[in-house]
Amino acid sequence: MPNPEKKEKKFEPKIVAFFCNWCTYTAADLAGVSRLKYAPNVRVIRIMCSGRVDPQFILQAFASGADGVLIGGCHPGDCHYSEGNYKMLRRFRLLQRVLKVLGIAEERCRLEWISASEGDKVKTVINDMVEKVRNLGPLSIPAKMSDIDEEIKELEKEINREEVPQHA
Amino acid sequence: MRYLYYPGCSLKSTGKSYEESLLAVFKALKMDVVEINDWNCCGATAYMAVDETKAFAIAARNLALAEEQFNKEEEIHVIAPCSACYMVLLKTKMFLEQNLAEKGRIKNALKESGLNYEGKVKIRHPLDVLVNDIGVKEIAKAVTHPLKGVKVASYYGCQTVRPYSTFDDQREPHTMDDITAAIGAESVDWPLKTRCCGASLTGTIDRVGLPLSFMILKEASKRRADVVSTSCPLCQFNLECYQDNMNKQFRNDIHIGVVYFSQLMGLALGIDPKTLGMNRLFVPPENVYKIMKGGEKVYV
Amino acid sequence: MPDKPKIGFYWCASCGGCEESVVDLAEDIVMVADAVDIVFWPVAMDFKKADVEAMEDGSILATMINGAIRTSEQEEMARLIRRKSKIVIAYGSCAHMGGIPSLANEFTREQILEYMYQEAPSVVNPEKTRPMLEFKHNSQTVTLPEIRNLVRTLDQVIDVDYYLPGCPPTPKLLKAAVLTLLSGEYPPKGTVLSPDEALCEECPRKESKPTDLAFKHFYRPHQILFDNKKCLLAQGVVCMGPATRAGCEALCINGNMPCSGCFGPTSRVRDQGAKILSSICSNIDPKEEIAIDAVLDDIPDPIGTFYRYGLASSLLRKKVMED
Amino acid sequence: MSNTNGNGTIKGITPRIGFYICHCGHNIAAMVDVEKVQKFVASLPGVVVSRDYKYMCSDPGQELVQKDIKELKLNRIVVASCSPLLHEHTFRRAVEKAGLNPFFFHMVNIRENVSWVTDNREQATAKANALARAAIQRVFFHKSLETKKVPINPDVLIVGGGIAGIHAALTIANAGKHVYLVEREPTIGGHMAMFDKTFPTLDCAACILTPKMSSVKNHPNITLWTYSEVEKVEGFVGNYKVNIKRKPRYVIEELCVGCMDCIDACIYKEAKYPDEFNQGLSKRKPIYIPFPQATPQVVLFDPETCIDFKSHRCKKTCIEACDRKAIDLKQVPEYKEINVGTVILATGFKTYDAEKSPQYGYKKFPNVFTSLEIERIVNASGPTNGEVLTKEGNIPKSVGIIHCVGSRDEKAHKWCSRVCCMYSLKLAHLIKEHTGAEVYNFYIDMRTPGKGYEEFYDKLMNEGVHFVRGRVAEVTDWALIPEEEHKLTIRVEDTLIGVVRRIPVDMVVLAVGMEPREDAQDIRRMFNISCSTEGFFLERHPKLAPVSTFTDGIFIAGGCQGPRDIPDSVAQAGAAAAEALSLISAGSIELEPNTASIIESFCSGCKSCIPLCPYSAISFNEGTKKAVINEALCKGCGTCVAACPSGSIIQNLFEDEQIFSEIDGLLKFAGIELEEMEVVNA
Repeated sequence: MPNPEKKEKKFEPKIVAFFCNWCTYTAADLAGVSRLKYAPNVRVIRIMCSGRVDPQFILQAFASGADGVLIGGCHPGDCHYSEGNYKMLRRFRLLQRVLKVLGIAEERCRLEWISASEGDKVKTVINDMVEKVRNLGPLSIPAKMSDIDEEIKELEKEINREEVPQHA
Repeated sequence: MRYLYYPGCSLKSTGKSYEESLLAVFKALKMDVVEINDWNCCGATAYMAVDETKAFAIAARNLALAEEQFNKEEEIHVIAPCSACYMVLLKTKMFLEQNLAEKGRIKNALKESGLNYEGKVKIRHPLDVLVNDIGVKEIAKAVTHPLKGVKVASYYGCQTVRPYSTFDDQREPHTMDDITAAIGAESVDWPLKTRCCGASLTGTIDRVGLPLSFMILKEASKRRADVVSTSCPLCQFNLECYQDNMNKQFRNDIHIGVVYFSQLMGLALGIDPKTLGMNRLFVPPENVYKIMKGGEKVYV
Repeated sequence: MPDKPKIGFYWCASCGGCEESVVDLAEDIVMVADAVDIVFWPVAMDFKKADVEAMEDGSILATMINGAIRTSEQEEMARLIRRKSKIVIAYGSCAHMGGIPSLANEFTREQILEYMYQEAPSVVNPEKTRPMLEFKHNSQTVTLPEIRNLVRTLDQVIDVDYYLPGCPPTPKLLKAAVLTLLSGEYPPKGTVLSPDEALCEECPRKESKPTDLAFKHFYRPHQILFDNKKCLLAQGVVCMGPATRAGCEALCINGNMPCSGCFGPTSRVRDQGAKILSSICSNIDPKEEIAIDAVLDDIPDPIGTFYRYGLASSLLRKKVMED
Repeated sequence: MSNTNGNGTIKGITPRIGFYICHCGHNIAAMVDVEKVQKFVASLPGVVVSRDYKYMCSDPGQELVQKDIKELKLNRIVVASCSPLLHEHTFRRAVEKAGLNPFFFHMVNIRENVSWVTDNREQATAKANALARAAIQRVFFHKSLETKKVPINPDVLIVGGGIAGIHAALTIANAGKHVYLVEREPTIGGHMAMFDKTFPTLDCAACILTPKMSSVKNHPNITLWTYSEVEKVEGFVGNYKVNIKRKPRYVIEELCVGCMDCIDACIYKEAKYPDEFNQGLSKRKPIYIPFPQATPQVVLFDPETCIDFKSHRCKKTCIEACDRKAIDLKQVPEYKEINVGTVILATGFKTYDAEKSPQYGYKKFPNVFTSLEIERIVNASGPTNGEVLTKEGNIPKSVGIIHCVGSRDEKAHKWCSRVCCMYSLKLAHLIKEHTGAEVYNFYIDMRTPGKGYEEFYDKLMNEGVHFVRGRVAEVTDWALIPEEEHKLTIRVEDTLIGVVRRIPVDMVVLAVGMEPREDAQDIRRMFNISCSTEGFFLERHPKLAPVSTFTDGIFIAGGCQGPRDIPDSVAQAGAAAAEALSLISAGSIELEPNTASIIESFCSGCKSCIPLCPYSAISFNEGTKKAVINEALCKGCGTCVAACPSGSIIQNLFEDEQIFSEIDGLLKFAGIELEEMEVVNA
């Protein structure tokens, strides 16, 4: 259940990022080496290629409580594995349509091409996305689902209450 | 494309002929240009040094008004002919893009007066619009009285191309020269296109300001320019109105017409000099008239 | 015949097709009827809730429940059956994954009720009357079950031991399941009683599937005439076969229709729709966003296409309501 | 959350995890509360030991892990420190030495991804907690893996025949390995061949370069292909397949001896086309040889200017003149395919286009030259035979050299080109020597780090060369006083005396900086490497792997990696050659075992994965009717894994279960990490 006290706090979005090893992850390292400061809301998972991003990962992240998902790959034509990023782009285009029908705003799922030299872009993309997601507010699917699932817990509790004396 | 026109104070006063000629040229080129309703001071002058936020808010009001007036447009193009207005509005737009916190404050301030600013406005200098949107080819097509033989020294001054403007090269601008070529005149190649005219110093500390203006005019004369073409009301004023003072102070005999580029354009487009506000000039560009009329001088 | 194992069948939010599939056993039903004692089957025989309540806990060997859980009554019955049965089998796509009823999870309960009782073209209801959960009359109280906020799979409500997939499960799978139960050698809990590989494995058109699909268009079944020998994906028809568990022996394909995914994903997949989406999209031909979008426009209803039987069991389960 | 230390179980897996968090001196500890993270992780299921240490990558840090593995019987290790791109290998090796399979190790990046990019300690600590938690959850699913070794083809491809490429080629060839040296221009030699003298020793560039050039030509282990370009690269470390296009010279290279009779015989009696080698300051004929010491000594045709190519109506006097019958006007491009194990890119640089800084008047005023033009002009074999003259033909009385043209300039390039100060000094010396003119150097800072460099600067000051400290504002023909008439006036703020000066000169030299070649991006794509922000090729590590790239087996040397002078280029070329030789001499390389494999019993043979593989590693087995991955060809991108509709492909190190648990771990306590930590610390 949402804790009323917590609502007072400034909402800090939780964003899961999938960065490809060769471009975006390296760019994030460059951002670090360059000491660029950016919003701490994005947590990066390193994968070898954006082509490895299974749409299930994105859905799982949302289902587990992410407010946004960011995928970073090499620019078109730059993929270390030649075309993995195009595969991701195609999935992303359709996944966005699925997410839209299922009520997840476009800004919550973002695909960005960031090359190894674009440390600065890591910063701007992350800051921009965090700001946009912050404006959208929390997605909090786990909390919402557990709120909805309260309706089936009541019956369960009721049955258990009935049963206790029987077993006693 | 539709354009909004932001005159600013000068174009309604000392630079009246800039407005007159520019609007006449726009009309001749069949451009759809409307003045912004209820515009206010751009915030040049001392505002910026006193309170930046308020100054930007004042300037931003004009941008918000533009968005209100052209609310259906995806991108709103505002023409600001005065270099100072152009520079300040451009600076305001950039400031709001880069400082999100200040943008919030200023948006709130605008909200108080029922306005909103989204950021859809593009600030355009008339040189930019004429060369990049209309195109020199279209301008050349519309020319009825080519200024053949007229040598023009294009003088851009500082704020038209610096520091925020990107439509032209900051050190070697060429858009005014492009227009000069399009109307059949000849550009003088000279290195003082963006040199300081003295700006407000000419009016306040003239021993600093006057020599600056004088050097510009002297070099233009030396390179045999018939006329100096400008794109800024203050430059035009400094270069034209103080010629007597300069001649007295530097014991010289400078006498050269200083006009707005739009006035030269207007002449080439066959517009009557009076419509172009040329009757307001202190130093009429006699050489231009002479060459145009094959030696006969026009009285205005 | 007290020695015969007791079996039950129950239905929740379902169309009745699953019940039909039991009858589809044909002469084998005699074998089943001989081998077991059917103690509860409301569709076929007259049982009351009280009859079940009267049974001893765990006295039924196995109950097969079909249909999704949409109402409080279905939930209550499921819980009751759970208590009375040693083994609960989610029977058919709806119990297994939510089935077609769970496409309702694209909407809120309120949207559905509003449409059903007010806006549907066949409804005349100017007073906006809605069914009441409780109605008191002459000191009598009549109640109606409550429609829940969400369509759920059976295992989202009670503990489920096995799953018999399909819309409906085939008689062959049902027979095999019954034989397994009778054998006493139970598979690990949670097993889906169908082969754990994709349908292509048993598809008669497998040979005709080319290596490089490079989709430029997609067609819906009514838009083209199918070649009845060639892989449907090769003809640009979205066939869920590659992402759907085998076991049906490609019934739909044999009927010249694409697989729509009723057997659900393999055990290694968490979200069937996401997987087929990933697979199909990866094989789209264009590289430019605009061109990709143009190809995707051929799939106007991605949820209905990829999640036809499993929205309730998908990772997101329902449409998210933003605050 | 359970506090079952050492007894955590997920899906039946009960690992014994060791967690180590690195302070990295202050690099991490200043922004992340490492002790808090350490305590937080200690409370997580499965974690047997959790420690923090000053420098995990140091020997004592590694020994700490090794000791724990042995004594506490750890079977999973998580280290939270810097980027895995930096030290993953170090820790894997340490883990392996302690007897544990190295792939039970996982690294958490809390420096580049956390401490260096966050400015709030509380938030940084919370982020580090989340990342650590994700890693702990991930390692539950780690598996023992074997690395695969691939053999290294001993042949080496070197792209670019400037001084770097030449030096690398000779080093490798002298070590007994075969080198293919591919150069785009008709001759090797690069920029260095254009220089007159080299700083600070004033050695004649040709004298030290040409012997090396002819060694390349004559070396039995070097195949030299000039006027050739790499068209396509396939494969991976140890086994690259490279396609090379040899552009037609219209002269058979093997037959031509460079006698130049054909050039004399050309129907154009006068040379009339700009000579590229001399920066267009002199003319050449349509048939030409770039410069006297060109290697190979073979003439070539320029089809753009040769009459016969344009009209087919030439008398072809050149063909008659060649008694060796070396001219073949029907020559077509030749395509070569070679197999090499390693590649050295030495594709060089380009000088800044001075026209992009219009305030200096290049191309506007005839007496403004670039430094490269002056190199040719002062050269005895250059367009003026070494005479320094203005365009009007006069010996200049005063010359201004403007430093940092295109360098250290926000409007051009921000970087310092490193060589311009020194070559400007050299040119100042040479111009003064040739003309006796007053020479002015306009500099921002004099940068003369190098052996004998500062001494050279000192010498120049004693020679009476003028130095004005300040960035030149403009070069103008605007004369204010009679002395400035018909001269170029350099306007500059002399920052040492605080005055704006106007210095009239006869000739201006622009010390143009170094920038990446226009097609650097195409080349890096072809070789699958990255570029830095500036556009130069990106090294694997700026300090520790300066000639390696992120692609194994591809090395870089010389100006393509960044501005540098000849000694540095040569040193780098030697380093790149040594790196290549060390791979060759090892004979094989271990590959990251992140390959994908198909579980045959699960595969339905739907073929969805087959077209997705860029390396054609997936094929369809007609016998079993299932897809199979050839592990030797798989490069581990994971695209097929993500796309397998029945989840039947797994990628080592990036298994679905591993990534799902990482996602879960990142979010599990999301939003409430802080409270939890407080509980832990209470």
